[in-house]
Amino acid sequence: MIVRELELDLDAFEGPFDLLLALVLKEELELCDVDLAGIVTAFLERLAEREELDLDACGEFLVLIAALLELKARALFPDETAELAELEPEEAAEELARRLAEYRRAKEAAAWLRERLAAEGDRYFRLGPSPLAPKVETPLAPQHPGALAEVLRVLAQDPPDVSLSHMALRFPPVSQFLERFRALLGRRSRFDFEAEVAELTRLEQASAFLALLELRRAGELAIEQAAPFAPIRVTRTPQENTLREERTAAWTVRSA
Amino acid sequence: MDRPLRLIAGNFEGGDPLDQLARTLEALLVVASAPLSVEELAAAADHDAELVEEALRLVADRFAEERSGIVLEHVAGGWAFRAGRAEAAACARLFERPAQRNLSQAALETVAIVAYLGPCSRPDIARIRGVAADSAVANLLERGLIAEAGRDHGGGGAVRYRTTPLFERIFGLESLSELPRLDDVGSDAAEIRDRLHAVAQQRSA
Amino acid sequence: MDRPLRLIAGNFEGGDPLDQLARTLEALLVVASAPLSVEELAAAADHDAELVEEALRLVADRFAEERSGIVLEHVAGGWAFRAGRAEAAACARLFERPAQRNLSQAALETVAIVAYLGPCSRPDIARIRGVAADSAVANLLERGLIAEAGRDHGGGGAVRYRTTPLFERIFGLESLSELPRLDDVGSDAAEIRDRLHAVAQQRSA
Repeated sequence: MIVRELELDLDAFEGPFDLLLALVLKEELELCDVDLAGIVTAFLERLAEREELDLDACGEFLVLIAALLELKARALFPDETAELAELEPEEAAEELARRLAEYRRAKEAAAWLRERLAAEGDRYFRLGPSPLAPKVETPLAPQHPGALAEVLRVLAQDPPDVSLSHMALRFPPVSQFLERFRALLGRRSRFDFEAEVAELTRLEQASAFLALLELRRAGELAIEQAAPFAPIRVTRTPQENTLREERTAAWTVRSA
Repeated sequence: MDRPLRLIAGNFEGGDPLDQLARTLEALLVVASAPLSVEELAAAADHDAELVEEALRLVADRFAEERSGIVLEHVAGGWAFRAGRAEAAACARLFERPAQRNLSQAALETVAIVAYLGPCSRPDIARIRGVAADSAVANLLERGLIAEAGRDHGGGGAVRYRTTPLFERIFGLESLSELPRLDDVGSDAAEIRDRLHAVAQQRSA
Repeated sequence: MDRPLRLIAGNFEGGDPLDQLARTLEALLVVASAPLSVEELAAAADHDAELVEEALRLVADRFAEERSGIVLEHVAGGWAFRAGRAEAAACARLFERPAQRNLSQAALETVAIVAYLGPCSRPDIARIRGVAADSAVANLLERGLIAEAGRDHGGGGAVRYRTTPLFERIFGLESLSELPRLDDVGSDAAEIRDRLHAVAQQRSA
């Protein structure tokens, strides 16, 4: 049995195990989105299909899955791994056990809900108003304008220091900025990066910068910066122009 | 009270097919959110239209004025249940109940952002609130508290929304300039916007 | 077929007040778009809650499984009509896509966490599940199974979510308190803890 060829069918990934490893290492697949337990299950199922215990395969699998688990743990709890490291082993074990138990409880609750949904699936009811019910306007009661000021005040408060929201963090797609910069360079031969991204959030700026690097690697533009922290000048590279025109021409011929 | 009901149930036992079909039609009519035509009923019940019409007469007889609070009615689009006429007053009280007349937190935040910052798009609102704005915007549009006001970036971008005269009336404002001041957040719309963006960024960082 | 029905109707004639109230409740329940609590029914029917409960028993008896295509059930903190279970196949043919009935594992875990913990935010959910909760939360919001419920940390933090009455209705729960207790996993937690202790001891040895 070859561990690397283990076929996986997960929510985030479908294909052989070695491809998943390659994608994770190239950071093309977010490990956070990968269900590692699903990989273990797939491996155990495969193992069970065989008559004898394949110790080599088990060993290789353990090494690989352990590495993935560690990577995932670090990605999910960047600050907390540090916290855990500072804890005494006993405390760290306690904390980890608490978290695992919490997740297990969530899974059990989900399993109960799944059974319930299946058992109650034959209960049909109407969603929405009754066809011949009187049509009613429910006008809002008079509201107090102070409520408007109050909610904005709350929204403008500094968020609490302890934030775990990094786990829910998603980068805006780089592709969006690829398109945007290509379009921009179609109109202008050069632009200032800062000026282009000034309105964006820090995260969007990071994505925009990745897009810039990607386009540079593809030779579509050149980047200049006179000194550290000086404005980044982006210039269209001449051949990009012609290449693009050729591509457009070829497309026109084919579709004509 | 039990006896006559058992009597009926007894009659149904053994499964008179027409009565069985009538029960299926009752079920379909109680889950439908629009009147159902005989054809639709026949397709769902998996029976002939003729038989369905016959069973409908049975249902109509069971659910007739005076006999039941639920009445089967034939309208333009087909068949549907309605409340008995005698129950009009109770139904009116049900629909007039003053519940649900307040704005949800999501709607209140959204309309406050639009009111204080001036025309904003859904992406603007989502960025400040940190969650998708679609349902809150849809809700406010439906209630007529906000309305479309052109598009971002001189016409090519996302649709923007502004508050409506109805909004001003409900909040007891002569105009938007009467909104309570938010000097602790910012002295004008631009400053308030900057502050909200800065906090939203911290929240998501 | 007509006779037993007349029998009932005959019994009701002369206007037994309880039966009159039962008819009013039937009417209210057939036009309502969500389960109605006893209090709501009492207010609309303009009767005592006690009498309403008594009349509800009458309605429940009339609209019971097997007896009628329409069934009265106690769900999501109120009373509502639904189709009889025996008519599920016909109802499925009427609705092309029973949207709420297919939930992914991620969505089920997420809604389970929200149901058990009470209002919680995306970071809370991500912390427990170990993966980002954004798409599961968006999916549940769209299906109407969860809704916004204020923000963390007294208002300024991440948006929190709670389950909706529709969630209870779809899962056939009278209320969230019907969710089973999950303390039986205690032994698992102890076992995990023991294993981790063993590893920790080896490490420090």
